[in-house]
Amino acid sequence: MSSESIIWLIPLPPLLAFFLIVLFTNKSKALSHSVAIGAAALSWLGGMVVFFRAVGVEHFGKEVFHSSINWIPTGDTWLKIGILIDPLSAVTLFFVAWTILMIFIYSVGYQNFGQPKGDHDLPGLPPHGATIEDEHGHKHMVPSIEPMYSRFFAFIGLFAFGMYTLVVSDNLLTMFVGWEIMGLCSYLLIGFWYGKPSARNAAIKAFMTTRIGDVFMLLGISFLYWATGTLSFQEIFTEHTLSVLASTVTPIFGLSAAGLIGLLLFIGTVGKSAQWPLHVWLPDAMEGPTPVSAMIHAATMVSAGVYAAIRMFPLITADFTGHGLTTTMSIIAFIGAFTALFSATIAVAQNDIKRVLAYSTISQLGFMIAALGIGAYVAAIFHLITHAFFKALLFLGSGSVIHGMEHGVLHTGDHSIDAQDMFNMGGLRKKMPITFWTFLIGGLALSGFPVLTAGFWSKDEILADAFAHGHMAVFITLAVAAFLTAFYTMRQITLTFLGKPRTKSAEHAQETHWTMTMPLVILSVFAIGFGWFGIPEDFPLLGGLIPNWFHEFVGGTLAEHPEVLEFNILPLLTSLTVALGGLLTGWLVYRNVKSTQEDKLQIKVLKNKYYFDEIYDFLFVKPAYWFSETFAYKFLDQTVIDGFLNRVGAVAAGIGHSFRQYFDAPVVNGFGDMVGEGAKKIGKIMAPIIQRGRIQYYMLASLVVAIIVAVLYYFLLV
Amino acid sequence: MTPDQIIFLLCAALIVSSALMVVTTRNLVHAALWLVAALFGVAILYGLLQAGFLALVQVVVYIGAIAILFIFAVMLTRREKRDKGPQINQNWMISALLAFLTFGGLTYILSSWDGFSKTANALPTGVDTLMVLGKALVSPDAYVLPFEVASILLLAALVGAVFIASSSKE
Amino acid sequence: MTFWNDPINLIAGWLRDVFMGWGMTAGLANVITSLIGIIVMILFAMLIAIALVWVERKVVARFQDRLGPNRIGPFGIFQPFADIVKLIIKEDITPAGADKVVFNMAPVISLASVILIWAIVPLASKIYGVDINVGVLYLVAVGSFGTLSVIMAGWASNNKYALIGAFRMVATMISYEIPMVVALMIPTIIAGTMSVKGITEAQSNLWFVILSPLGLLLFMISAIAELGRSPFDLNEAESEIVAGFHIEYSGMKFGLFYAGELLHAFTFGGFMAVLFFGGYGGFFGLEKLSAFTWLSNPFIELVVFLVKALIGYWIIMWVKYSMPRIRIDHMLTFNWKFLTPLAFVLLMMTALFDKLLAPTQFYVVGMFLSNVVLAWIVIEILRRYSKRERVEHEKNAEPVIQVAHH
Amino acid sequence: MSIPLSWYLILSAALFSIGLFGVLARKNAVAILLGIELMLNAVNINLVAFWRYGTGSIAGQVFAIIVFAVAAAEVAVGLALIISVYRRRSTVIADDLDLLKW
Repeated sequence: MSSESIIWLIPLPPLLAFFLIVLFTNKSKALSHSVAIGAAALSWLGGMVVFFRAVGVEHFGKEVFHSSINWIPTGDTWLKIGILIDPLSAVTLFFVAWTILMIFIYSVGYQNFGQPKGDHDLPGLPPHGATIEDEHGHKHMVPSIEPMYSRFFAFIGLFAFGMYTLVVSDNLLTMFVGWEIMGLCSYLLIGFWYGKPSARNAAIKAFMTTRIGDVFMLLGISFLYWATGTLSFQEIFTEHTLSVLASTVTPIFGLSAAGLIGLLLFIGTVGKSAQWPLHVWLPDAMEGPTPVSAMIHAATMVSAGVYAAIRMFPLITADFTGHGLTTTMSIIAFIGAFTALFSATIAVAQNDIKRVLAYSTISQLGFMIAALGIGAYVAAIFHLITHAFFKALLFLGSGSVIHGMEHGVLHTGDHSIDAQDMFNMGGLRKKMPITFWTFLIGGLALSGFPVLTAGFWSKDEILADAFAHGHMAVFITLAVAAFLTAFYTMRQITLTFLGKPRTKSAEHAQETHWTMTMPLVILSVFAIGFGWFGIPEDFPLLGGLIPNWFHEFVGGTLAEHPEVLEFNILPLLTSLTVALGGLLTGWLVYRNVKSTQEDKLQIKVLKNKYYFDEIYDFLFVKPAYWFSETFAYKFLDQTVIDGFLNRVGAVAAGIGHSFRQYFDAPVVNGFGDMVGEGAKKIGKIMAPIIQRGRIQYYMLASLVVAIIVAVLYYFLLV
Repeated sequence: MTPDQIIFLLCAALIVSSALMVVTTRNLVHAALWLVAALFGVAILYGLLQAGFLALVQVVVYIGAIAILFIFAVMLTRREKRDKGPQINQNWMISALLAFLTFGGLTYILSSWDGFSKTANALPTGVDTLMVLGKALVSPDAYVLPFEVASILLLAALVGAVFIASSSKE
Repeated sequence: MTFWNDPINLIAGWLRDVFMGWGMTAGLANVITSLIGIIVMILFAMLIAIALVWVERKVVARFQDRLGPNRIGPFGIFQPFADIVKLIIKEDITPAGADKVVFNMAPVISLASVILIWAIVPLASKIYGVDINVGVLYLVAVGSFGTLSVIMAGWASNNKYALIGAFRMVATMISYEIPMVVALMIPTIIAGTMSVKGITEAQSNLWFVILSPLGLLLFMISAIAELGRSPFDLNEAESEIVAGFHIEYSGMKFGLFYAGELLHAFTFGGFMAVLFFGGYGGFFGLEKLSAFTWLSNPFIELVVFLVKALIGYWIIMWVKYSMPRIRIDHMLTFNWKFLTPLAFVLLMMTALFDKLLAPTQFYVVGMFLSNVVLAWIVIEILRRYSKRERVEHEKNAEPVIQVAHH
Repeated sequence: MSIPLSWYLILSAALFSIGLFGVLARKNAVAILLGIELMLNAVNINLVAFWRYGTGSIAGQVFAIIVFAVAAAEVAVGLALIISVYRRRSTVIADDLDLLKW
């Protein structure tokens, strides 16, 4: 099968799985997850085939896999949709396929497949656990299976479909479609346990917040289509189109058309990948099941935002001369860098194991955006992928930890213990070794532990790029952010795994099912190994051991190949220091912290995330409520519209009544009755004459009619 | 006035007169016999049209089978031998009028057709019409399907007739 | 062309010339000549019928161990003429209450249906009425007039016995028409034509009786049934319904029926010869030898045909006078449950083997053996059936009382 | 063949009309069937005449044969019906068979 046809087929299996599960296999849990995982595996297979074929192609950046069909007729032209796999989307496809498959498998374990049915579980609430009786007659609680198991797999199937569509699509429109499908799915999945008010609110919040970005993105798309008449990447990213776009000036901030469109699309990214100021939804999104967190906040959706931004890179940098960032780029760089630092600081003060990761995700995405803003294209992609791997790993690991903790909680029966609070953990190293080691690897990768981990290489490349192009502000900000990253990562690891168990639940925590640990192991392999494909040529000692394949491959996407920047010792030393220093301090500080009180860093402003929720609440939510309540509802709706309508209704009713009284009853009904009665009478008279049951009589009658008709036909029509 | 035309006119006279007798005579057996005469005339017409096979089939089917069946039926469905009273129902006038109208209408329409009074061109010599007909009846690209359907129809009619006419034995 | 080689056409041509000499148009001359030919043919047939009367009476007498007619002329050859005179001078009765027209028309049609057959009987390679390409069908078609005449006679006579006889006769004829037609199909298939003359010529090397003996058997049985002769002579079962459909007929009307029946029988004998025994020819290719070319002389052929026809007629008589009459229900059962299925099976088998074996040298052997095998199978089936019947019958039959005689 | 097609057509029209009259006017069900037979034959005459006067195609004869088959079947079933009706109601007068009266 040709690569193109495979690519066409890649998104379909999850969609089919969705419909199959929803329509048919909803009853049978085993069937549902087999269908979903089978579909994911199919897509994964297709993705791998395509990826390795792409790698096999020489100068793949020049001859990409592309095919398109006519979709919507627009006058005499067609709006084409199609698939495009260039180096960028190839590598994206690679990590997306891997992470999605892993997460699907992980979900089987996380949703307690094979466990008994809960005692009092309700759909829409997390399972409370089930009582079982072992051979000694001891009753004790064990995790119980998710009541809406099949539903979960249906949703993530749809989600996977959206992501694959977004990755393989060759134009903004279908990309946006996948984008929105994912928005819907994130809403559904964050609110998966809709029994919990917090989950409901989080879902709505995520949906609304991202919607803001999406509206701007749609604006950007419409503008682009208006300006160029096409949405296909390949047609947009031609020298001519780009130069035209770059040269046209728009009234807004004196931005060029390219810059404006880039900015608008970038706002979509801001919403999707939770950049400041639209970052607020992501931490709350942790209400969803952990695989969902991993899926949305590591592997797919947030990455999708960055992916879209990277896609638009040629557009954003259309009027980029090489020195001196354009307005758009500087905005992007600023937002990225700021977000990176800002959320890193918040992450330091979080106690919820998943929230820490959520904020760290925001900050890491900030890294990427910043890199993009300063034109470090390859570095951004590189970090996107490595981050996808180790962040998925971390999320799944945390999920595994929580799962183990919940087991302990159920075992002790002390439900006051929050299974997600890191201060209730500690010493899990012994209890759940696989989780520990994989989490450690992920953590080190996140904090950029030198040489060994993937995170180091990608982050180092970003820093080096920033330094080389002399964006010192960005450089310093990111360096500090990196330091904080290392710090809170180590904090997390220390609190969670090292030291002694701080609660009985932690004592009774136990290692999780192989379906959960296996993905951890596989992902940790990538979390370490994937970095080695991007080692700069002239890195001391290691440089050139493995050729910088990634730079070559992905760099081919752009029109002119990004130059390999010459090696500089300073950024390397910086990243080394920040990483190691951060880790060290983190360990030193939290080595023997027993409880929240002893934590020096529980600063109120950090804990409350700089009061962003409150501010937004005050600025937007409350006014909106007020507006809708007082103006829209009370005045406009009730007074004006309803009043008018009621008048009209009354008048109409009056008219209708009079009609009924003086016209309908006497005239219409009278006529109707007259006709009916007449027909009845005539029938009474005619029936014995016509209906006499004599065959010949009928024949005669029909023949008379036939002859009359024939004569008329002949003389009138012929 | 060629011999053909003479024969035709004689046949036409035979056919029309005996057909009229069929629909008017009181004695039903006579009607059936007149029908035989009419059909025999039709057979002669077929012969005149150089469709000898059809002529013989006409004789076999109609005179040999159908007419006999009619006579049987007439004899089986009567109490007394002679048919008394009028054999025509009361609205026979309308019927006659209609029949006449049909005839007139048909003739009128036909006469307005340009191919109305064309004469036949001689049959191609050396071609055995019977052979052609047989091949046409059984060749898959011609009329084998209608042929088979007709045979099925005959079988069904056989079974159905036997079933209907057989006196219920309970 | 000399008189010996082609008498009929010679005479016809001469006549035509004569008429045209009288100043007739060619068409009219043709018409008149044809009429003369028809009349001659009919006269010939009637003469044969007259002869047949004598043959019939003589043979039946012999069968019944009597002398038969022997007074008038040598061996009573002129007996038939005496009969004719008797019939003619008898009173011509038309019973009261009879449907006169129909009553008087019936015997005419009856005889006509037989005479019409003679239009296609090939007496010799150059002596025949007409050679139509649907001759076999013509035979059947004309036979249906016989049926018609029977029912007309039976109904018009205003006589219960006549009507019952007619019903029986018609039932027989219509039923046995089916195996008859099928039996006629068999020579048609083998010869590849429906023309009687064509069938005859197709047998110049080999008689069809060898290729399809069962076909001959079928044809003979159904022919006898068509004729209404014993064992199928229920139409005139003297012991039950006096004389069947012609009970009311007397005088020459009866004579016509009688002559018609005899001639019909002879004609079927002739058709047996034509369809299965090579008709006027069929000397197994002998006439092709220079020494035997005289065999293809029309007069020789005529004689040969008449002899063969007489043999066939003899067989029919033989059957008639040596077989008891069977019951009507047995007769119909015999037809519908035995003869018709057998006929269809035989037809299919013949068609199949004819197609399969025609080119090969096993043709003759294959056809013959297939017939034999089929016959054997049929006999087996019949044996088992009759055995079962017998067992059934013996089971619920009361023991036979032995009558002691001394 | 010196006979124009019109002769056959007119003859068949006449035969058809006569049969129609029989169907419409005869009392006896058997007689009605007789009329139907006449009509069918009229149709057949047309078919064969058109075959003869037409060009080449044998369809006319084929359809005539099929009409034969239909006629035979129709007569068989029709007479069977009439006989069974006669058994049950001991009449074959069409006007007496008016159970379908309103």
